[in-house]
Amino acid sequence: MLPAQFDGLMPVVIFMALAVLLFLGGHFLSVLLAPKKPSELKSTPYECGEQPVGSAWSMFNVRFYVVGLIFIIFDVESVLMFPVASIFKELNEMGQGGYALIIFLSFISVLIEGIAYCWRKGDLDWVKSFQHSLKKETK
Amino acid sequence: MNQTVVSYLAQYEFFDFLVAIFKNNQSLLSFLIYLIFALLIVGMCATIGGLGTYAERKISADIQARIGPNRVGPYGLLQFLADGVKMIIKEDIMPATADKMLFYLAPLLCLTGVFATLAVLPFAGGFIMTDLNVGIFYLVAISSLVGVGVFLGGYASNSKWSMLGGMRGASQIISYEIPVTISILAITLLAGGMGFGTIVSNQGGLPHQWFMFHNPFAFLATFVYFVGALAETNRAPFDLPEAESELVSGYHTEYTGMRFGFFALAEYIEVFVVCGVATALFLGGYNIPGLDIDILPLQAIQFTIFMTKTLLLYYVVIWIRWTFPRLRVDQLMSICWKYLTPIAIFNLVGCAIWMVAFNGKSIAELVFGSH
Amino acid sequence: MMSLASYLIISMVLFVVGLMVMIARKNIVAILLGIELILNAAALNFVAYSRYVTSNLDGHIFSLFIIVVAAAEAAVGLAIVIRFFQIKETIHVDEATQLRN
Amino acid sequence: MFLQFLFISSAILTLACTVAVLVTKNLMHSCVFLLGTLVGMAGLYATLGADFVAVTQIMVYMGGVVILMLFAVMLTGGKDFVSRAQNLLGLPASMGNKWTYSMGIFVGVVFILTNVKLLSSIIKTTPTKTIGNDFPSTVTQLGHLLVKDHVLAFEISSVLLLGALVGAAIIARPRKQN
Amino acid sequence: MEYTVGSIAPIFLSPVIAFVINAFLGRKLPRHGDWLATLSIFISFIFSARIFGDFLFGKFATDYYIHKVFTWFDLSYGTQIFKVDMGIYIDNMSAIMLLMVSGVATLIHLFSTWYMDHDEKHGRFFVFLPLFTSAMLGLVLSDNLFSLFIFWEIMGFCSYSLIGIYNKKEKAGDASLKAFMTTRVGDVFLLLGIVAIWMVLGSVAYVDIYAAIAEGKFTGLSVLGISFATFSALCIFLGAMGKSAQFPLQVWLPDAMMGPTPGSALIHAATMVTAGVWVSLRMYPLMVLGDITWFIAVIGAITAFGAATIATVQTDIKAVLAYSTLSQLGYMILGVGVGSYNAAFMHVITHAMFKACLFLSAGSIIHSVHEQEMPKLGGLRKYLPYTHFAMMCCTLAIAGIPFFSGFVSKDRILGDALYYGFMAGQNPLLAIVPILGFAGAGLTAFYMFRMMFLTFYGENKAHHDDHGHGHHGDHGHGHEIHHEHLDARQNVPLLILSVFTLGFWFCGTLTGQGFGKVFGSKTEWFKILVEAPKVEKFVNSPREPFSKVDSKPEAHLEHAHYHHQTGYAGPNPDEHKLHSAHTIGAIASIIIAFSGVFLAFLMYIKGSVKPWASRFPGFTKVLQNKYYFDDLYIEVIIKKGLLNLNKGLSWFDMGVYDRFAVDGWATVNRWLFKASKWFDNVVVDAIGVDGTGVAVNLFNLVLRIVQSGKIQFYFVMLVMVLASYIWTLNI
Repeated sequence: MLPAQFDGLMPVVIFMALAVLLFLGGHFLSVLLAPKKPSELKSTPYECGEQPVGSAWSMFNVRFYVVGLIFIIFDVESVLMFPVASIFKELNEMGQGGYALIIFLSFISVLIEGIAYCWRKGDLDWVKSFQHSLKKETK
Repeated sequence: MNQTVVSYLAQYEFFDFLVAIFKNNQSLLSFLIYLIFALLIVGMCATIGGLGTYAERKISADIQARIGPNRVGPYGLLQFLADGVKMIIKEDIMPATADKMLFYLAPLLCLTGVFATLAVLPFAGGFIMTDLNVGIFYLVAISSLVGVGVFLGGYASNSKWSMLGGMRGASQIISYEIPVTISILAITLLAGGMGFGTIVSNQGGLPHQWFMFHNPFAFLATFVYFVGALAETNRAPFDLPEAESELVSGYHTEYTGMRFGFFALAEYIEVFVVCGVATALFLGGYNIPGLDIDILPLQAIQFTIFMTKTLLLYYVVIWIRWTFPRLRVDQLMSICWKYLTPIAIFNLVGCAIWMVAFNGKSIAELVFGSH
Repeated sequence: MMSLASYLIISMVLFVVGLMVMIARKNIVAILLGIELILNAAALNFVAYSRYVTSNLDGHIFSLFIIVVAAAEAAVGLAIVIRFFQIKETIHVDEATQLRN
Repeated sequence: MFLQFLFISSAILTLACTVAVLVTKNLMHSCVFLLGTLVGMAGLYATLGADFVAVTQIMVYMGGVVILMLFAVMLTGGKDFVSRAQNLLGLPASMGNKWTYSMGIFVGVVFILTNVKLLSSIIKTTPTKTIGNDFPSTVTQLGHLLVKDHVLAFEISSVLLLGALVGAAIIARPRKQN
Repeated sequence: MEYTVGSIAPIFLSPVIAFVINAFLGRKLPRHGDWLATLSIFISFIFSARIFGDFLFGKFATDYYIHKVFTWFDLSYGTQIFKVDMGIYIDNMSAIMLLMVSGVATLIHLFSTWYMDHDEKHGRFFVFLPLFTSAMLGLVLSDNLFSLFIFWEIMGFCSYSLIGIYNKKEKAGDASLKAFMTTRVGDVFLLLGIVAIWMVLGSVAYVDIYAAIAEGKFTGLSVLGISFATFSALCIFLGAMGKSAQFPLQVWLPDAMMGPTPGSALIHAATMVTAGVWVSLRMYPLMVLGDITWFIAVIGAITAFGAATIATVQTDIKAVLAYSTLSQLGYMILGVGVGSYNAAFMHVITHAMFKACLFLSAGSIIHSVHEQEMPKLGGLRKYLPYTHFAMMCCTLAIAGIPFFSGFVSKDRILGDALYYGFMAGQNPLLAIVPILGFAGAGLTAFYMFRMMFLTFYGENKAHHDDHGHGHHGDHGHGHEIHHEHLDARQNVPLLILSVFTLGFWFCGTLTGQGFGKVFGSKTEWFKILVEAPKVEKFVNSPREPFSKVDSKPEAHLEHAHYHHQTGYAGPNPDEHKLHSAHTIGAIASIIIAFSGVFLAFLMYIKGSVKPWASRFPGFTKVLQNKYYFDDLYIEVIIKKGLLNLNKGLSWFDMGVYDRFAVDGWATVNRWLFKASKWFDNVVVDAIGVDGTGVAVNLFNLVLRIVQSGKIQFYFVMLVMVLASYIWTLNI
C-alpha cells in the first residue's frame, strides 16, 4: 500500500516548522533563563564605543543594485535551462541530441552575450567607478 | 511520483502492520515517520553544527600549533554544549533604533532556509527524506532564503557595521549563486534529472564512476561549485560579510545570545549541507564501491560512506579557512563574475557537447570500454 | 474545499490587493510590489486552470514565462526607479508626471 | 489530509501577507510581507501539482526579485520613508494617505463586485475535471514542452532577458559626475 | 551524375561565406582575406566545372534541365493561395554561364590581389567582390524572377559600392550615385513586370511562365490598353535595359570606370551588365509573345552603333573599353531582338572572356605606367610584352577578325540581323538594324586598333619625357617602367583568358562557318545545346523537392542535333535564305573589320591619313560629349523638365488654384460674412460663442483632472472602464 503522493512534500513543511519551533523554543528558553538588565548604553548600536551619528539606513552604492540586476537575469535564465537540461540526456538517447544541443547552445549564447556586455561595459568591476569618480574629483 | 522515506519503508511488510495500527490513517503514520526522521536529522545536524565549532577551533589550533579547547569533557569535546548553554543564558540585547520585527525575523529566515534544504539531502539509498523530482533545484532555491536573512539581519540592526555586512553578504550570496547554479546545471545535464536519487544512482561507488571524473568539464565544475559554495556560506576566504578586522562582526554585530546562536547554527549546518551536496553531485554520493543494492542493513554502510565523504569535505572547508587570507571586496566580485561564471558556462557548454559527442559516456567508459 | 473556485478567489484577492496597493501607495517601489502581486495572481490562475480544466501543462509554461517576465520587469522597473531617484531625489509617484527630467 | 493542510496554511499565509503588504506602514516590511505572499504562492502551486513552477517561484522571487527590491528600497533612501512627517491616518506620506486609501478601497470594491459577477458564471460553466491525489512529475514534461512546442518562446525569452539586462544596466549604471 | 543541394549550393554559398568572413573579420586576416575571396570563387568554379562537364560530356541534350524547388514561405489561408517558392534551375545555358562567371571571376580575383596590393581600399574591395560574384552566380542559378530580382538588387548595391570605393574622390561618389539611380529606373520597371506576372500567374518561376505561355494564359488579357504580354515583356526588358546600359539608359556605364579596374572588369565583363541580357534571354518567349522583338533589335542596334562612334574619340583607355562594352552589349541585345538566341548568348560568353582580359590588361598597363590617357602612352610593347600579347588577342577577337571568338559570335548575330532586316519580310524600316550593326562592327575594329596602336606602338611619350626633363622634372607620371616579368597574379590570368579568345572553343570549327572541324562529333556543341526554350515541354512539368537527389533516367534523353533556328518556334522554313544571309554577313563583316583595322593603321601608325577628329571638329565635339546625353538628362530632363514641371505645378497652385479657388471662395465668403454678421452678432455670439466658451472651460476643468500625469489616477480610470465594460456584458 502506497502513501498518498502529496505526502512527499510533508518533510519540507516539517523541516520548516521545526526551524520555527526551534527558534521559538530557543527564545522561550532565553526568556526563561537569560537575565534582563536593559540600559540605554546597551541599546545603542555598536560603533566601537563612539556615539552613533545618524541612522545606518542611508543610501548605498548603486553597484550593489547592478550586481543584483545581473544576478536576477542569470538566475532566471538558469531556471529556464533546468528543465531542458534534465531532459537533455533523454533526448540524446532518443537521437535528438543535436537538436537539443542547438536549442541549448543558442540559449546559452545569449547568456554569454549578456555577461560579455556587462564585462565590456565595466559593470562587473567593483572599483572602477570609485576610481573614476575619484579622478574626476581631484581634477 | 516522489521517492520518500515512507514509500521506501512501505515496501517492507512491517509497514502494513503499522498502517493497521493507525487504523489506515496513512497520513498520520507518514507524518509520524517523517517527524521522527526529521528530528533525527535535525538532532544530528545540530550536533554536527555544534561539533563543527569545536572542530574548527581544534583544527585551527592544530594548524597554528596550539592546543585549543581542552577543558570541557574529554579533549574539550563538550565545549559546544557549554557554548550553547552560554548563548541561552546570555541577555538578549536589541538596539533601540532597530527594526524589531525584522530583527526577530532575520535569524529565523536563515534557519528556515537551511533546515528546509535538509529535506532532500540523500543520506542513504532509502534515507532521503523526500526525493523530489526538482531536488537539487529546490535546494538551490530554498537556500537563497539565507541571503534574504543575512540582508535583513544587517538592515534590521540599524548599525553601520551590520548594514555594510548585510549588503555585502546579500550581494556576495546572490553573486556566487550563479556559478554554483550553472555548475549544478552541468551535473543535471549529465545525470538527466534534478532529483538527488537520479543524480546519485547515475554514479557509482568507485571514483571513476563519479561525476567529478565523468569528463574534464565536470572536473572543473566540481571546483567551481566548491569555491562558489564556500562563498555562499560566507566561509573564509570569502567571509567578507562578517570580516572581523573590517566590519567588527558584520551583519550579526548587534545580535547576541540565542539569536546569534541561530545565525551561527545556520551557518554551520549550511556548510554541512553544501558539503553533502558536493558529495552527492560530484563524489558519488552514498554509493558503496562495487555494490549496487539497496537493502536495509546496507543502509548503514551507505550512510557511513556519505557521512565520511561529507565530513572530509567539511574538514577541507575548515582547513581552507585557516590557510587562506581573506579577499578584498572587489577581488571577490571579479572572481565571481570574471572567472567562476565564465568557467561555469564553459563547463556547461562543454558538458552539453560532450553528451552529444560521446553519447553520454564518461572518460572511464570510453577508455576502459563500457560495462 | 480545494477546487478551481477557491484558487480563483485567492487569485482575485491577490489581484485586488495588488490593485489597491498600486492605487493607495505613493511610493514607486511600493507600486512595483503591487504589480508583482497582480502578476502572481495571473500566474496562479494559469496553473489552476491547467490542473482543473485542461489536461496539458501549457498553463505551467505560461506561468513560468510570467515569472520570467516579472523578473525582467522588476529589474528594469527598479533600475528606472533608482535613476529617477538620482535625478529627482524622491520616489514619490506624483513627481513622475513628466517624460523628461 | 496533508494536501488540505498545505492548501489552507498556504492560502492563509498568502492572504494574510498580502493584506499586510497593503496595510503596513513600512516599505521594508511591505517587501518582507511580499516575500511571505510569494512563499505562500509557492505552496499553492505545490498543491496544484506544479512542483517546478513552485520552486521557480521560490528561486526567482525569493532569491532574486525580493532582494532586488530590498536593495532598491535601500538605494532610494532607506530612512526617507520612516522619518517623513506622518499625516492624519498615521501613515508616512509616501506610503499613501487617507484619500488614496479610500480611492483604493473604492476601486477594490468595484473590482471585486465585477469579478464576482464574472467568476460566478465562469465557475458554474467551466467543466472541471475530478482530480485524484496524483502528483506527477512535471519537469520532464515541461522540458519537452520547452524544447518542442514552446521552443520559440524559450529562445525569445533569452533575448528578452538580455534586453532587460542591457537596458537596466544602462539605466542603473553609476554616471559620471554630471 | 547526381545533383544534390550539396553539389549545387556551394557555387553560390562559398563566395557568400567569404563575404561574411571578410566583412566581419577581414581586417584581422592576413592580406585582408583576399586569398579567401579568391579561393572561394575557385571553389565555385570547381563545382561549376563539374556541372558543366556533366552537361557537355554526359547528358548533351538540349532539353535537359534540373529544377529543384523549396517553399520559401507559405502564407496561404483557406482558398487564398500565397506561396512563394524558391529554387534552382539549371539548364545548358546556366551551366555554361556558371562556368564562365566563376572562371572569369576567379581570374579577376587573382589579378585583383596583385592590382589592389597596397591599396588603401584593399580590404573593402575584397568584401564586395565575392558578394558581387555570388550574387551573379545566384542570379544564374535562380529559378524564378523574384529571386533573380533579389540578386539583381544585391548586384546593384555592390556595383554602387565598387564604383564608389574611393569615396574620397568626388567623381567616384557621383559616378556610383549615377549608376545606382540610373539602374534604379530600369529596376522599377522590372519589378513592375514581375509583379504583373505574379498577379496573373501567382508564380514567377521560369517554368511556370513558359508553361503559361504554352497554355495561352496570357492571351486576352490587357493592361493599359496594350496586351498583357507586351506590357510585362516591355517592363522586364526595360529592367534589362537599365542593367545592361542600353540606350537611353546607357549613361551610367562609362562613368562606372571610376572604380578600380578589376572591379570594372567584373562589372563590365562577366557579371552585372550581362544580367540584363540574361533576363532578356530567359524571358525570350515572353518577348516573342509580346511582339516587342523589333523594339529590342532597334534599341540594341542604336546602342551598338552609338557607343561605337563615341568610343572612336575617347582618349582614356578605360573609357574606350567602357564604350566598347556598351557597343558589344548592344550587339547582344540586337541578337536577342533579331531572334539570334544562340549567338546572342554566345556573344555574352565570348565577350565576357575578351572584355575581362581587355580590362585586366588595361589595369596592368595603368598599374605599371600610372597613366591612362592614351595620347600620353605609346611604345609599351617593349615593356609589357605579355600584356601586349593578351591585349592583342582580345582586340583581334573584339574586332571580329576570323579565327577569333568575337568573329564567330558577332558574325552570327550580324548574319541573323541581315536576314531579319532584309529577307524576313519585316517592316522595311527595320533594315536600319543590320545597317547600324555592320557600321558599328567596322567602327569597333577601328577604335580598338586605334587604342592598341596608341598604347603599344609608336614611341613612348611618357618614358621619353622622363628622360628629356631629367629625374627632377615632373613626377606626376614619372615612374620608371620596368620590364614586365611573367607573374602568376599579373600576367597569367591575362594569358589564360587570351587563350579563350580563339573561336574554335565556342563553335567547334576554325572559321565558325562549318569548315575545319576541331571537336569531331560534338562540333557546334554550343549551338546545339543552347536554344530558345520550347515552352510546350514545360506544361505540367514535375517539380522536384529541394532535398531530392536527382535521378532523371539518362536513357530518355536524346542527343541534341543541330538545326538552324531563329525564333523559338522550331525549324525555320527559310533555311536557305538564312544560310545565304550568314554567308553574306560573314564576308561583309570580314571586309568591314579589316577595313576598320586598316584605317586605324593608316591613321595612327603610318600617319598618312590625318585623324578625323580634326577634320570633323563639330561632330567630334558631339561625340566627346557623348551625344550630350548627360546634358540632356541633367539640363533638359531634370533642370528643364522636372524643375519646370515643378514650377508649372507651383504656378498652378499659386496662380490658378490659389487665385480663383481660394481667393474666389474668400470673396464669396466675404459677402456671406457680411450677410451673416448681424445674425452672428445677435444669435451666435451671444449664445453660441460665449456659451461654447463656458462649456469648453467647464469641460477643460474635467479634462485637466483626467490628464494629470498621475499614474494612479490612470489605474483607477482603467479599472472603472474595465468594470463598466464587464457590467455591460450579458453573462
